[in-house]
Amino acid sequence: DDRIAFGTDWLAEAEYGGYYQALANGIYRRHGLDVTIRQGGPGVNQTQLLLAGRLDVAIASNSFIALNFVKEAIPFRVVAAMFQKDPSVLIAHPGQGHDSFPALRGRPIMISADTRSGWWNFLRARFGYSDAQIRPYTFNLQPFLADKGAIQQGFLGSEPFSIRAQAGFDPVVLLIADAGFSGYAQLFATSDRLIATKPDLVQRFVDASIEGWRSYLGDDPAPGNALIRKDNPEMTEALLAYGRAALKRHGILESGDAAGRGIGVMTDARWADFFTTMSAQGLYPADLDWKRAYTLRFIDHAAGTETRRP
Amino acid sequence: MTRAAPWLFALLFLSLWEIAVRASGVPVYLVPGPVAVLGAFLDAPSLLLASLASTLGVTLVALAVSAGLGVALALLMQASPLARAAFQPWTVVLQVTPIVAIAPLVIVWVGDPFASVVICATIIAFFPVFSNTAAGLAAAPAELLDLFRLNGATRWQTLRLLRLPAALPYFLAGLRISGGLALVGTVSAEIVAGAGGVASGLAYRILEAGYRLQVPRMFAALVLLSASGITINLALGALAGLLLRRRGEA
Amino acid sequence: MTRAAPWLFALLFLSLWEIAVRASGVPVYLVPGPVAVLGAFLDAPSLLLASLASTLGVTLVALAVSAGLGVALALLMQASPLARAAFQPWTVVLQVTPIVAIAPLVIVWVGDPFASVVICATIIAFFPVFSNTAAGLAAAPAELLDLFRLNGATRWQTLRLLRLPAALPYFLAGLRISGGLALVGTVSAEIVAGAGGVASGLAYRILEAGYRLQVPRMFAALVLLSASGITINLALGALAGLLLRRRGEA
Amino acid sequence: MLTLERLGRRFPNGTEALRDASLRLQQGDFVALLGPSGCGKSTLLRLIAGLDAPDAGRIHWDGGQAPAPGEIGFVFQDATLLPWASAAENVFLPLRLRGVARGTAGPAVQAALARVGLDGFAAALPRELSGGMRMRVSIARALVSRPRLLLMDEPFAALDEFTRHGLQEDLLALWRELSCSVVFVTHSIYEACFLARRIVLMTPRPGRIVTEIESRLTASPEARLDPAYAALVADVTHALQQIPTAEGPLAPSHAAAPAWAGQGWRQDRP
Amino acid sequence: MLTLERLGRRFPNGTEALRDASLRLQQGDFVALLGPSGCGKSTLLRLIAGLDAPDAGRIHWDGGQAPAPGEIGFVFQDATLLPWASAAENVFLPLRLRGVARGTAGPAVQAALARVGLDGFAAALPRELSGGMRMRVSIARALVSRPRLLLMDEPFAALDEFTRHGLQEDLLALWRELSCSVVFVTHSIYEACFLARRIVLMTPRPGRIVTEIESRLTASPEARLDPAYAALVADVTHALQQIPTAEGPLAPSHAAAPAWAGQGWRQDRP
Ligand SMILES: Nc1ncnc2c1ncn2[C@@H]1O[C@H](COP(=O)(O)OP(=O)(O)OP(=O)(O)O)[C@@H](O)[C@H]1O
Ligand SMILES: Nc1ncnc2c1ncn2[C@@H]1O[C@H](COP(=O)(O)OP(=O)(O)OP(=O)(O)O)[C@@H](O)[C@H]1O
Ligand SMILES: [Mg+2]
Ligand SMILES: [Mg+2]
Repeated sequence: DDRIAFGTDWLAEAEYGGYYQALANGIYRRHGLDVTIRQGGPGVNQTQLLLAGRLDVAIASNSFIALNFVKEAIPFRVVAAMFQKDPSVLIAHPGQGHDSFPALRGRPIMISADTRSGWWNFLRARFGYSDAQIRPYTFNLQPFLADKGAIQQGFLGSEPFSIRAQAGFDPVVLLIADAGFSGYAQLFATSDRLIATKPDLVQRFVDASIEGWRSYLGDDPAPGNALIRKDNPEMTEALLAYGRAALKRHGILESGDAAGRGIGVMTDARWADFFTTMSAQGLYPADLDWKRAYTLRFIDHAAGTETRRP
Repeated sequence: MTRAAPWLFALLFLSLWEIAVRASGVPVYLVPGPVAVLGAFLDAPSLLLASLASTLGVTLVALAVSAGLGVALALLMQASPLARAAFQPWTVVLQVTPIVAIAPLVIVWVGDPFASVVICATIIAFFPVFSNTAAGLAAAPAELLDLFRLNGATRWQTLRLLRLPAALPYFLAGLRISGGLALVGTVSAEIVAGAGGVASGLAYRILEAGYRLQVPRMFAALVLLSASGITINLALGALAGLLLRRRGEA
Repeated sequence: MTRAAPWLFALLFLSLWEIAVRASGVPVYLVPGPVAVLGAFLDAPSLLLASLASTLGVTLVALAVSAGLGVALALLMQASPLARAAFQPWTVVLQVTPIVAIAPLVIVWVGDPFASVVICATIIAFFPVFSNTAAGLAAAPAELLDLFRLNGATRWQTLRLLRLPAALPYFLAGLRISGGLALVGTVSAEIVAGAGGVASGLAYRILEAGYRLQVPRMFAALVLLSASGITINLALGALAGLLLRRRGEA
Repeated sequence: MLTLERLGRRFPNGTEALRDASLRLQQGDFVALLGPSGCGKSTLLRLIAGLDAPDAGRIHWDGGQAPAPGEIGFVFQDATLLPWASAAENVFLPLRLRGVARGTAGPAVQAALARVGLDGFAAALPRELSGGMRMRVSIARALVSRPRLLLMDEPFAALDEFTRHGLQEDLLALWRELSCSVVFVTHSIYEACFLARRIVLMTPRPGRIVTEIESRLTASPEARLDPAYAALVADVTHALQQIPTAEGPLAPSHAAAPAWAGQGWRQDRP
Repeated sequence: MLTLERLGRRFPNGTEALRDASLRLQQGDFVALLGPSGCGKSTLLRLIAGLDAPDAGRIHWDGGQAPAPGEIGFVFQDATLLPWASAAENVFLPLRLRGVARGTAGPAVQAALARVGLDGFAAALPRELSGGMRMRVSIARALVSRPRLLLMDEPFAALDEFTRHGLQEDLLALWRELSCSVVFVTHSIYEACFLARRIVLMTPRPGRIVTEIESRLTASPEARLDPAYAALVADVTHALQQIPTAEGPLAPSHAAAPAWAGQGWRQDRP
C-alpha cells in the first residue's frame, strides 16, 4: 500500500471522525492507502511539518494558510475543503447582552495567536472589532467561567458541551460562518510535487477521506470513535456524540456547495470572495495570484457517486 | 519536628484549601479541592501513572544528557581560553531560545518524537549545569593553582586533580536546578511536540483535561508533576549530601 | 584575539550557514539563510523592535521581582529553620509547574494581562536566584560563624554582616541563570497568553510569523531574542564582575 | 572564674583530642598552655568558649553563669577575617555587633590598629595583607572589645621578634588594666614564662593537663631582665622533658645541657 | 644558582612591598631571610618561584635556565592543602603530578609523613588536623619530591619547640643529602642561625636586603651546643638592631642587655 502520513490540526475529536472512521473501517486500506494519522494540538504547527516533508498531507485549518503559501511562494496548495463552514465560534455568557456579533464590538475577547492572524481579521472587517479587544486565550475555559463578562473563541462541537456538562449552563454560541465568513476549514494541503508526481495517490486519499466522512456521519460512528478515544483518552463518548451532532446540525460538511456536489468541494467564487475581503484588510497584496492556492481537480467529480455505500 | 514539618505544612495547606473551596462554594471546574483531585486520580490512576512514567523517562534521559553535555562543554571552555571566548556568549542562545519556537524545527530535523522531546528538554535543562560547572572550574583557589603550577602540573592534571573536585559543589547545585528544569522542559516540549504518536506524557493530560474542563484531573496530573519534581530535587539533594559529606561540605 | 573571538566565531558560523543553505538549496520557508533573515528584519524593523521592547519590559520586571522574591524567601528560610523545613521542598513545585497549566489560573486570579505574564515569567525565573541565594546563605564559613556567635551577634546581624555578603557571589551566579530564564519565561508566558491585548511581544511575532509561514521573519524574531538574552547575560556578568572585583573574587 | 572538670573530647572520626583535662581558672588569671602540636590546645579553647561541647566532664562557671556573648575575646589560630571587609571594618566588628555606632567606635578601632602597627592599613583588605599583618588584625579585633575572658591561640607565632615583644608588653598592660582572665596557647616557652601567672603543660594526644607551674615574676617588661625569668624558663623546659610519651620522654633529641649555659637554667633556646 | 637584581614590586593598591632587593644564591646555599612582619619576605619568595613578576629589576638564573617545574619545593606561609584530599594524598600530589604511580610513591609518602610525625594521620582530611599538623603535611609535601630549590615561608612557626627541633635537624640532613638550595623565611633568630649558611636581613616595607651575615657553624645537631652558635645569634640580633626604620632603629623597646647574659652575645631570647 501507499503510505501517507496525515496530520490533523488538533487533538483527536469528532471533528476528525471521518478520517478515523476511514481508518477503522478499512476504507483507506480499500483504496490502497496505509494512512497514519498524526494529531495536532496547541503549539503544534503541522504546516511546518508538512513543508519539511514529515507529513504527506496536512489539514490546513483555514483558507488563510493556503493564501499564505502563495504569498510566501511556497510550492504547496490545498486540494479539498472538508468543512464548508468554519466551526469556529465565539462563546459568551447568557444574559450579558452578548448575543450577537455586533454586540461584542469593543468588548474584551479571548482569542489565540493563530485566530488573531486568521478569522479575527474577518470580524474586524465585518463588525469593526479592534485589536485592543484581544485578551489572552489559554486553550482553557477557567478564565471564561470565572468571569461573567468574558467572551472567548471556541469550537462548535467542544466548548458548549463542556460548559453545559461542567458548569451547567448553555453559553451564547456565535458561529462565524453564519456571519458570512467565507473561509473554508479543514482543507487538505499537500505539495505541488506530490500532486504532479502522484495525482492518483492524492485522488484516492481525498476520495477515501470523503467516504470516511459519509460513513462517520451517516452510519454507526462507533469504530471511528473507538480509534479517536485511543488517540485521545480524555475524549468521552458523550462529547463525541455531541460533536458529531453539531457537525450534522450545522451542516459543517454538507451545506452550501457540498449539498449538491459532495463533501470536499471548493469553488473559485468562494475563494475569490474570501481573498477580496482579506486583501481589503491589507493581509494580502491585491495582485496576489490567489488561484494558485488551490486546485479543483481532485474534487467535485465522481466523489459523490463513488462513495455510495456498497 | 523538623522532619515532620513539611508534611504538617502540606496537611495544613491541603486542609485549608479544602475548607476554603467548600466554604466559598467555588465550582469544582474552577478550583477543585484536594478531595476532588484525589478522586480524579483514583478514577483513572493507571492512565495518569502511565503518562507520568513516559514523562519521567524523557526527563531522566534529558537530565543525564544535560549533565554530560554541560560538564563536557564547561571542560572544553576551561581547557581552551579561546574556545571560551568564542563560545561562552553563544551558549546563552540555547537558554533563551523558547522551546515553542524551535520545537517544530527540532521535530523537522530529528523526526523521532522521543528524541525530539529529549532534545528540547535538554536545551532547557542544560544551562544551569553548564554555567555552574564553568563557574566552579574557574573558582579553584589561586593559592592551590599556584601550587599546581609550581609542580609543573599539566593543564589536564590541574583539571582532574584541582578544578574538577573544586567544581563538584557547583556542579551539584547546578544539577539540582537542572533537575526541575528537565522536568518542566520535558512537559513544555511534549506540549509543543504534541502527542506525536508516542505514549502521551503528563503534559498532554494536563492540556487535554484543561481543555475539556476536567479540572480535577488536570490538578491530579499537576500534583503528580509536582511530586515528581520534589522527588527529583530531594534525590539530587541527597546525592549532593552524600558526595560532599566526606569532604565536610555538606 | 580573545576579544574578537566571539565575533569571528559568529561570522564563521553565519558564513557556513549561508553557504550550506545556498549549496543545499533548502527552500527559504524551511531554513532561511542569514541574509534572508536580515532581509526579513529590515523589511519591518520597527514592528520587531516594538515587540522586543514589550518583551524586554516584562522580562526586566520579572527578573527584578524574581530577584527580590528569591532573596526574600531565601532570607526567610535562613532565618527560621522551621520555615526552611516546612517550605523548602514546596518551592520546587513552583519550578516544575508548567506555565501552560497555571497560566489560566493566573489569568483568572489576576486578570490584567501584563501582570499575568509577569507572574508567569517570575515563576520560571524565580528558582535559580532563590536556590543559589539559599545555598550561599548556608555556605558562610564555620569559623566566621563561630566568631559571630562568640561576639553575641543576633541572627539579624549574622545575616546582614556575614551571611549576605558571603551569599553575594552565589546570588549573582543565580541571577545570571535567572536572567535568561526570565526572558524565555516571558516568551513562554506570552505564547500561552497568545495574542494578549497589550502591545504584542516577540512571542506573538514568532507565532504569527509561523502561522503566516513567514519563516525568515520568525528567525529574525528569534535572533533578536537571542541577542537580548546574550545582552542580559553579559550585563549581569559585568554587574557581577563589578560587585566582586573590589572583593577580589572576580 | 571557671573550672574544667575532667573534660574529654573525641571527634567523630575517632581521634581522641582530650582526656580528663582539668583546669581551674581564677578571675584575673593569666594561664599559658604549652603542649606539642596536635595535643588538643585549640580544642580546649573551643570548649571553653562554648564553640564545641565536651563528650565527657563538665565546665563550671563561677556563679553558675557563663560570660555573656561578647565578653569573650578569641584570637583563633588562623586569622579568620571577613574577606570582603577592610582591616578597620574587621576590627570594628565586635563593637558593631554590640551596637556601638561607627562614629563612637572610630577612635578605639584606630587605637587598636595602631597598637598592632597597622595604622597605615586601615583600608586594606585581608588579601592585601601579609600573613603576620592578618594575624595582627585578628589580635586587634580581639582586644578592641575589652573582653572579660581572652582566649588566644598562638597569636604571635607569625610575628617577628620585635613586633612580638612589643605586643607581649601591650598585652600585659591591657591585662592589668582590664583585670581580665587570659588563656594563652603558645609554643614558645619564653613567651609563656614572660606572660603567664601559671604555665600549664599538656601531654601529647589525647591531651591531658599534667603539670602547672606558678610564676612569681612581676608582669612587666622589666621581667625579661629578671634572673627569675631565666630560672622559670629552665623549670618549664625541665618539666616539659618529664612528660612521658609513647616514645619515651618528650624532649628534643639533643637534650643535653648546652656548654655555654651556666646560670641555673638549662634549656634557654627555642 | 640565581641572582636577584634590584627587584621591585608595587601592588596595584599602591603598597610597595619590595624595593631594590638584590641577592645572590649559590647552588647548594642555605639562606635564611629575616625581617619584620610585612616587609616583603613572602613576596620575595613568590618572585623567585615565578608565581609573581617583579615591576623592576630582574631575576637571573645561572645557565640562563630557571628550574624546571617540579624542581622547586615551596612551603607556603599557610598550609594550602587540597581540602578534599587526605594527608597522604596531599603529600603524594607533587609525585603524582610528575607521573609517579601511587604504588611506587607509597613508601616515600609514608616516610615523609612519618618524618613530620603524622604516621597515624595518613587518612585524615585537612579539616580533621590541628593547625600545626596541617603545616606539617605541607612540609612533608614540599620535601617528598626532593626538589633542587626549596623555598620555605615560616614553615615551623606553628610548631612546638620539640617538633621544631626535630624537623630542623631533618631539614639539615635532607639539605646535605640533596645538596639543594634553600631560602628559608623565619622570625626566629635562633632558627636562622642554626640552619642557614647565610642570614639575610630585610628592612621594613618597602623591603630591601641590607645585611648578610655568613655562618661558619657546621650544619649539624651538635651546632646547638657550639659557642659559635650563641655568638652568631648575638651578631644577628645586633645587626637587626642596626637596621634603621622610620621610627628609629628597629629594636624591641626594652633593648637593654639582660643582666644574666654575659658571654659575648646580648639578645638571646626570642
Ligand atoms: N596581593 C596584595 N595586594 C596588595 N598588597 C599586598 C599583597 N600581597 C602583599 N601585599 C603587601 O605587601 C607587603 C609585603 O607582604 P608580604 O606578604 O611579602 O610580607 P611578609 O614579609 O611575608 O610578612 P609576614 O612576615 O607578615 O608574612 C605587605 O605590606 C602587604 O600588605
Ligand atoms: N574537626 C576535627 N575532626 C577530627 N579530628 C580533629 C578535629 N579537630 C581537631 N582534631 C584532632 O584533634 C587533635 C587536637 O587538635 P587541636 O587542634 O586541638 O590541636 P592543637 O593542640 O591546637 O595543635 P596545634 O598546636 O598543631 O594547633 C588533633 O589530633 C586533630 O587531628
Ligand atoms: Mg591549635
Ligand atoms: Mg609572609
